[in-house]
Order: sequence, then C-alpha cells, then structure tokens
Amino acid sequence: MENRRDNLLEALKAIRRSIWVFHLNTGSCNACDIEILDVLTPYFDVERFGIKPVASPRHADLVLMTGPVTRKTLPKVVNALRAVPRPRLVLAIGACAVGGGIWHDSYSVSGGVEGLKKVLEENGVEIDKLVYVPGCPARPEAIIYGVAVLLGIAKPKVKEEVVEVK
Amino acid sequence: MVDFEPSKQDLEEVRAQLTEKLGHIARSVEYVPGAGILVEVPVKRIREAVKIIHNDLDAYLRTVAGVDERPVKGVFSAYYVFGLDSKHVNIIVVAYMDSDKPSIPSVVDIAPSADWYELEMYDLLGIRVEGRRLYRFILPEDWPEGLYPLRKDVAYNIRPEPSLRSREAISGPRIPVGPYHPALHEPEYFELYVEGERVVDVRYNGFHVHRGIEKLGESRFTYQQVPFLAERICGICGFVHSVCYTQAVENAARIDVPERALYIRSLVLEVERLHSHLLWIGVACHLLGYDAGFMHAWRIREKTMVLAELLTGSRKTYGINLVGGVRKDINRDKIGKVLDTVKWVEDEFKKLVEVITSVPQVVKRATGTGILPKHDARAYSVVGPVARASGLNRDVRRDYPYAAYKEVSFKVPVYSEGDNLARLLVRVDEVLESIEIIRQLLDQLPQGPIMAEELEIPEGRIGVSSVEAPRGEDIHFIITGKGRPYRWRVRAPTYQNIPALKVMLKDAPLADAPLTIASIDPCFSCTDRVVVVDARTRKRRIISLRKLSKINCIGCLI
Amino acid sequence: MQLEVNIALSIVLFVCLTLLAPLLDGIERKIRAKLHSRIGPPSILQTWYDILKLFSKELVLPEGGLLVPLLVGLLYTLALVTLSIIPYGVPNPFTLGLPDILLVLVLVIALQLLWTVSSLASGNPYATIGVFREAGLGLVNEFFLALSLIALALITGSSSFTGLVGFRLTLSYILLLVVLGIACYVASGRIPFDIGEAEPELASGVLVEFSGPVLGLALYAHYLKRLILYAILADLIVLPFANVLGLASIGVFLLVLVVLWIVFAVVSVVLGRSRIDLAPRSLLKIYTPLTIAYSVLGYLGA
Amino acid sequence: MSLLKPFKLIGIAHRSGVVTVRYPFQPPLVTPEFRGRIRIDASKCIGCGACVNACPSNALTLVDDGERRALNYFIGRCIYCGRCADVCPVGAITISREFELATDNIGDLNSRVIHYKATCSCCGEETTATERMISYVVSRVPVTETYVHMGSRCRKRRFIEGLMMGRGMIYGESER
Repeated sequence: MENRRDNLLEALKAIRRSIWVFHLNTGSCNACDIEILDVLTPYFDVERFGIKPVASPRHADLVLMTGPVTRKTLPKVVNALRAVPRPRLVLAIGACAVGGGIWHDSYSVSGGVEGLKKVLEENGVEIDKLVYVPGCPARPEAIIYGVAVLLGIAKPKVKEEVVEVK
Repeated sequence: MVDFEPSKQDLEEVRAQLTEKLGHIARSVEYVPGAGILVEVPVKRIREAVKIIHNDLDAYLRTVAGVDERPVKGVFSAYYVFGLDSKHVNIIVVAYMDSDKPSIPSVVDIAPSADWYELEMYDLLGIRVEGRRLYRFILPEDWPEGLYPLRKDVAYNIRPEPSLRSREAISGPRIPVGPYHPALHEPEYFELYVEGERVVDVRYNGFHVHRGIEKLGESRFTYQQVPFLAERICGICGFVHSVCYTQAVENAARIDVPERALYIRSLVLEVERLHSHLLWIGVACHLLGYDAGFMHAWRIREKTMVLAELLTGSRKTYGINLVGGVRKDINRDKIGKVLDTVKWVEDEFKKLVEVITSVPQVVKRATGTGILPKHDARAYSVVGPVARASGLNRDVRRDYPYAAYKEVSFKVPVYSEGDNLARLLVRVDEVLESIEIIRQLLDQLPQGPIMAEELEIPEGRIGVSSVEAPRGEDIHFIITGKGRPYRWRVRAPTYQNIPALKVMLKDAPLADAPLTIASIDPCFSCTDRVVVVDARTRKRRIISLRKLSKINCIGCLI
Repeated sequence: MQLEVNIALSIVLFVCLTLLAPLLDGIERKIRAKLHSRIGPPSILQTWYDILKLFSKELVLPEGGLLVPLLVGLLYTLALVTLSIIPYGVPNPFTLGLPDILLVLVLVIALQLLWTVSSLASGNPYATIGVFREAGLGLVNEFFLALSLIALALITGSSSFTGLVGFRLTLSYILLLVVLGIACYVASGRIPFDIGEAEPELASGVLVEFSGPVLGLALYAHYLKRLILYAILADLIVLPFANVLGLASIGVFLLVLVVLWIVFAVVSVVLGRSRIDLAPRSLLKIYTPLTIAYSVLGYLGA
Repeated sequence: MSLLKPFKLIGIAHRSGVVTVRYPFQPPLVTPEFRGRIRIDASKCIGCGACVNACPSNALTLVDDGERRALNYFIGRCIYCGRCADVCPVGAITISREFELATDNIGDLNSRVIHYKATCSCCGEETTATERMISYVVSRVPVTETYVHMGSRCRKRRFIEGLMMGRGMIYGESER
C-alpha cells in the first residue's frame, strides 16, 4: 500500500513537465469536449504546461473522461481504460462524469464515473488516481485547475461542509 | 405574441388542397393553432396520404413521433409532421394503431428520410413497421427484447442488468486490432465499405450518446425544468433546443411571450451560431491539416464565448430559457459590449477567411468533393447549410419565422455546387449575416418585461416548433400533459443530414471521407471514428478518422 | 595531428547534433505557437522532456512481440550512422575517402524504407493504407532525390562531398539545390506532404502499438532523420565556401541548418495537407521542368 | 502573387500577438455574470425544499433521518443553472463565481444543512415541517399560529373536531 503510493508519487513527478492526455468521451453532450479543445487553443493553450493530447490510450499519461457513461459505450470505455498503462490517472470532467449529471438516473446511462467504478472493479481494471472536476460544462480554467490538483501542485479548495441548524 | 402564424389565405388554400386530394381517405382535416393542419387517416392508408403530401404537395418530412397514448386514448399513434415551406405551414398526419399489437406500413420507399424514424418507433415504442427490415437501432444490443422505454408503463429509471454477452465484449477486444480498441476516442462510428481507396457504401452505427432524454422529459422533469435538459441535448447548439422546446410548449398552450424576451432569444441564438460556425471552420481546417486556421478560428471564437457568458452567465449551456420568457435581461452596458465584440469578430474573421481560402490545399481538397446533388438533397429532406449548399433554399428563420426573426432582414446564402467548398462558403456567409442580424436586433430592442405573466398549460394540446440551428432545422413536437409534457419528440438537425452521407461518400476517395463527414457539421466529436470494411473480402479494419485524414490529433499541432 | 583534431571535432559535433535534433523540434514548436498566437511549450527543451518521460515509462510490448522494437532500434542506429558520416560544414573524416555522396544517398533511402517496413511490421491496419500511399509519393520524391544527388556528383565531377569544397557556383547547381531542397522538405514528412507516412502515420500509425521507451526512441529517430536531411542541404550551401571560411564554416553550417529548419517549419504552418492523388502530381509538375533545366545547363557547363 | 497569400497568416498572428491568458498566474477569463457553485446560507435556510423541487439535475436533495432533515447539495451533479436561487423564498441561496472545485475526494463535493423537525404541539410526534419553516410561516401569517404547530394528522383531527363542535356534535365522536 505504502509502496504503491510512493510509486504513484514518483510517476506523478515524472510526468510533471510532459503530460500526454487522452480524451475519452463516454456519451457526453459535447460541451465539456469543446471546452477540452478550448484549453488547447490560443486563449488557454495548455501546451505551456507541456500538456499534449494523443490519439492512442497507449501513449497516455492521463485520461480526460467526459460524459455519463451510456450503456452502449460502457464496454468500450472499459476496454479503453484497460489499454492505458499504469499508473492510470483519470480526470472526470463535468457534472456527467462526476455525478451522472442531469440524467443520472436515466435508463440508458450508468451514472458517471461512480457507476463505472463498479464495472471496472468487476473486470479487474484499477484506477490509480481519480480527480473530479465539476462544472456543466467545466470551464477551461477549471480543467487546468483539475490537472494541477491531480499532479499535486494545487490543493483542493473545496471541503465538505455540514452545518446544523438549531 | 405567439409564434408565427401562417396567413389566412395560405391556410385556406392548403386546407382546400388537402381536402380535395385526401378527402377520400382522411377522417378529419382541421387546423390546430401552434402546430399545423392535423389530418387523421386510418393506419392502413398512411402510405397513400404520405405519397400525396410528400410527392404531390412537395412537402418535406420534418419528423415522425410515435406516441403511446394508451392511458389517454387507448391507442398507439404516429404523427408524421410535414413542412410546406412555400406556405409556411405544417401538415401533421396522424394514424392511430391498435393498443395490443401496434403496427403501421412503412413509408420509407416514398420518403427516404423516414428510415430512422421508423427504426426508432420500433426500437423505443415497439411499433412494428411492416414492409421493411427492422433491427435494433438505438438501444444497446444487450437490451432485453420486449422492453420499450418510451412506453408509458415502463419506468424511466429502469436498468436491466447488462447481459453476459456484453460482459464478454468487455473482457476482450471485439475486433482484433491489437491494443487499439474500438471506440476509444468518441463513441460514434461510421462503417465505410471500401474497395481499395474507393468508398462503396456507408453504414452509421451510432446512438452511443442515447441518454433517454425524451423519456426523462416525460417523466422526471417538470415543464420549467425541461429547458435545462433540452439544453444538454447538444453542448454546441444547446440553446437552440431549449428555445425550440419552450416555443413548442408556448405554441401548444398559446402563451403570450413578451417581445423583449423574443429579441433576447434571437440575440443569444445568433451568438451561438457565431461560436458554432467558427468552431466548425476551425475543425474543417484542422481536418485539412491546416492547423493555423484551426487555431486562429478558435482564437476569434473565444471572444464569442466570453460574450455568451456575459449575456447569459455561462459559456455554454446558457440556462436562461424558461417557458414564457427568459431569465436574464440585458442592459445598455451589455449592448455596447456586444456591438464591440461583433465588430471585432467581423474584422478578424474577414481577414482570416481571406487567408484560409488562399491556401491551395484547402481549396483543392474541398472543391468537387462530397457532392450532394439537389435531387438527393430533396429526397433525404436535408436541412441547414447542407441543404443550402445543394441549392435548396430553405431556412427556418425565414420560412417559419419564430422569436424576433420576422423583425429583421437577412440574406439566406444558397450555393448550387453541393460540394464541401460550398458548405464552407455557406457557413462563412452565415457568420457575416449573423453579425448583421445581431446589430439589427440590438437596434430595435423593445422595452418591457422578459417573462410572461400567465402560465397555464392545458393538457392534451399539440405544439410544433422549429428553430434554425447552426446545423439546420431543429424541430420539437409536444403533446402537453399534467405538469410535464406527455410526449416530447426532439429531432436534431444532424439526424436528418447523416443519412444523406451515403450519397456524399459514395465512390469518393477514402481520404476525403473525414472532411465530407465533418462538412455536415455533426456535433463533430461524434464523427471521429470509422470502420472500414473491404467490400470484397468483408474484412473489417477499425481506424480513426484522424489517422485516415493523416491527422495526428490536435496534440501534434502544438 | 590535423586528422586527430578533425576527428575530435567531428565527434564533438556529432554528439552536439544528436542532442540538437529534439531541441530544434522544441524551437519549431515555439515558433509554431507564435504563429498560432499562443505561448507554446514552456521552453525549447519540451521535446527533450517528452522523450525523457517516455524513457521513464513502462514498456508494453505490442502483439507483434519484439519485432517492432527491434526495427525501431535498427532505425535509430541507422539514423546515427547516417548522421556520423555526413560532413558538418567541413569534410567528414569518418567517410574514409569513400564516395560519401552516394553512401549518404543509400543510407537516406534505407532510412525512409525502414520507416515503411516498420509500418508494415506493426500490423496496424491503418499502416497498410499508409504504406501504399507512401509508396506513391515516395516513388516520385525519392526518385528525384536520388537523381539530383547523382547529378550533383556529375556536375561537381566528384562522388564525394570533398569535391564540393571551393566549387564555383553555377546556375545549374542552384537549380539542383532547389530540387534537393524540395525533395528534402517532402522527405522530412512535413505538411502538405505528410500524407503517406512520416509524423502522423509513424507517430500514431506504428507508434500506436507501443508505449514508453520504444515510442521515445522512434520519435527521436524521426527528429534525427529530419536533421540529416536538412544537414545535407546545409552542406550543399556551405561547402563551396568552406575553403574561404576555414573553421568558421562549421558555425555557418550550424546557422544554415537552424535557419533551414525554421523556414521549413514556417512553411509547413501556413499550408494545408495535400491528398494522395494530388501530391505526386503537383510534385512532378515542379520537379520535371527543374530537372530538365539543370541537366541542360549542367551539360552546357553553366 | 497568390502563392504567397497564405503567408499573410504571419501578419495576422503578429498583429494579434500572444493572446493566451496565463491562468493560474493571471486572473481567469470570468465575467461578472458567471454562475459558479451555489452557497447556502444556513442562517437563513428554512429547509422548505423549494430549491429541491426546482433543481433539474437533483443536485439538491432533502434527506429525512428521524428528527433531522438534511438539505444536501452535491456539487458534482450541479449544472449551475441557479434556479434554486430564483425560487428560494428567504434568499438563502446565492450564486458564487467559484469554479475551482476539482478534488480527489468525492466527499468534498457534498455540503449539508441539517434542520430539526418541529414536534407536534398536540401529540408530540415529529411533523413534516422544520422548526425554521414554522417560525417563517408564523412571522409571515400570524393568524395560522394555532394549527401551524401541529402535525398533519392532528391538524386534520382538530379541524374536523372544530367543525363538529360548530354543528353541535359531541366531542370525541370524530375518532370513529
């Protein structure tokens, strides 16, 4: 366990200057996907962090996952994630991927990454680090911030808040 | 002010024509305000009716909605919505079917664009369509037989366990291309049947993004929540859907929407068109290997995204539409910013287009490729820039005016070549027209409230509404129910355009396929993957479109 | 004594050039970013970072087993060998008096062929299409590349780069340079001529099959190939003046090399990608008249 | 020269310069209108659930647990439409401009306001309303005070009793 965490930290360190990302659309409405494209274009230009998208999951250091994981894409998503070399780092982008989104309980989706996790477990595909990026769609800056959180450069700002009213 | 009404004279003319030609089969012909002329025919005679309306009257098939009306009327029904562009009126043919074993004759040989609608009726409602091949189309392969999600006795959140078969599919790649798995990037694909480098046939294997939206809108949501759901049908032209939905409800319930709200809707629709066309032009450049064009188109587009956020509060999925009006007003400060931005966009865009159209590879590869002849365009009832590039002069904004479009004047660009370059030029012209429309709208913006005061939505009304999306005509069909739509049928523009790809891709070189597929501007992420099948050996190879077009992926350009 | 200095210098230059290749790609990425109105990679070392990261990642063997990694290894070695025998602004001592123009020609064509072969070996379905496309374009391009290099030997009257030193520039030589320039541009797999292979295909076609170090090595070999092609061009420009410049010609050579790389990079940014049926035809249209022109002029001695 | 025309791009790039926003070292491209996560002011919230009814994506839910009732906000599912803020009767919900919400722990994305249910002044059982809701109603419409402190069952009984007494029926007969 301890060993694994060290490995993960080391791997995160190794990719800090050069992060190759693979975009995995699991049935999203495209809004998050165009925001992902947006971070590559002049205004946000993530190449300034050494981030570069790749066409094959084999080359990927990080998977950008969008969409609620529809029933039809489910087997293919599992296959794609299996093809990613360890450590598998996943950024779940947008309300759909994080919590199933507006259609979280519809008949043809599996409710985002939480529903996917179960299927992945059954099929023996492990995810080493998963970071959630809420937003509908997640704005380009939020995606950049999410990558920073994943790499451990930024600390998550959001905390669970429970207030009791008497 | 309700949606556009056809003139009395046109209406009478069409009604007289219908009574004359359909008199012997129609049970009734009546005008339903907010929807169109409703013609009821016996289910056995639907083919005759469609033949007369589609071929003799020259109307376009806009959508078909199958409805489970058993709880209300004890029947299944099918609504065929035709548009008579020249008279600005819809003709809705309805046929009622037996509640136990619903079936209806196929009309696909008369109107080829009915193909998908019939498959969908079969798949989601269990209506048998006689006289054609039926197969699983939208639902996943492991979905249980006999469970039809759009039927009223099926819960919206039913989740049958995925079968063992699909589990096997998970545990091994289905098509042996090594670790390169199918559907890695985007979840839709086309199957191109090729001989050598020549495409001989195309099959679309899609609907991976089917999220059960229509069912959700009919069950979990309320009238005022559906606009937010509708907006998420498509993340690129979502506002079109929310406008279309709210208009359909307003039409059905005859709600008076304040004029200022209509202007704001039109304004935001045009801003959305700007961003969408700029996005498309960028992606087209990228597909042609001209990444500088892609980057600069998106640089210009970014300003429209910031503008959209200023106007609505969100960069995408704006969320300002409600039945009866809009939620966010604009003020003088914002108007000034809008005008500044569109001026800037106009200048920069003109400069960029001049450069893009001078790049020899872009021009050479777009000219004469992916041709859609006019008669095929007509047969497939294609919409939007695809139709206009093939010489069909159709634009919902002019033919069925909605929101504030009857108050502004604009040109509808039409080209007759039908190739990829024509579709590019249509969109370039439309960007400039949109900017003009935005200026006119802001110039005439009326004062007043932005939300209707009375909102009463009676049950059992029919409403049809159409909006010209950046990709073409979007159409929503609604039957009102208690607290929420009883039936909500959405037909996105791409739905109408994809079947026409068969014609555009046939006999074309493989290298042109990506650009041609992209040229109909399907939500582009849906077009990323093709299966290439060798027509002679039936061998399947999966390749990504990106590679096909020799594009390393956006990454390699930075 | 002179020879030993020369050898030492050549070794130093060889090492510098191997290190320079990814660096030049880093500069190219920075320039491309500027033309896109954005910042681009954090530094010109970015390509190096990418390669080093790939070496630190695990190697997942493709289904074809060791064949593909071995081919990539061979490719890289071949690239290094080719780089070691080209002159660096001054005649290279490693050629040992062999006819090095022809040697370089054979090695460059071998390098191109090896790319194609690795394409086939990867068993990637896409690569098959790519190989045929490349064959179409390569047939035209490599033919003219070979023809020009042979013509070069004939015009200068020597089959070695040494023969170029002090060569008086003629019109035919300049035309020949133009043809070679275009041929090298096309051979380096740049837009609009990357249709068949090169970066898009080999970077994602063959490379899609594996990850980690092998991918890094293949990318590295690709940049080296580019460097070799441009270095040959730079030599042809600089060598005629080598006797005037003396040792400074090494500096001029490096400068010309960098400038060529940058100019080619800019050209590839402002153009789009051609199509397999268009590209060979347009190349033929350019090559044929130029080749005839330099042949005639060369025969006349102009 | 039309061949040189594509090179005009260099001019375009030069004129526009580098446009990149250097977020996170520069402020993000956020306009004042931007809708980020919502904030629920627990001191104002009365736990009525109007926001829950309006929320299209079920990001806001009411969870009853014995005497407690929690208003749960799951940021991960929120679509940032701001409808909750529109319908809140007491203005407890405000829309912030926060968007830096990424985290590796999904629990961080929950926030909860826990209310206590009022007890029926008659039978002492928990009612369906929270204490805050009752004081809100009382402050608005003081006349309802007698009924408002009762659970729905007792309220119904008391009402029927009142009706019967008014008609001169005997007290207690209403209990079947």
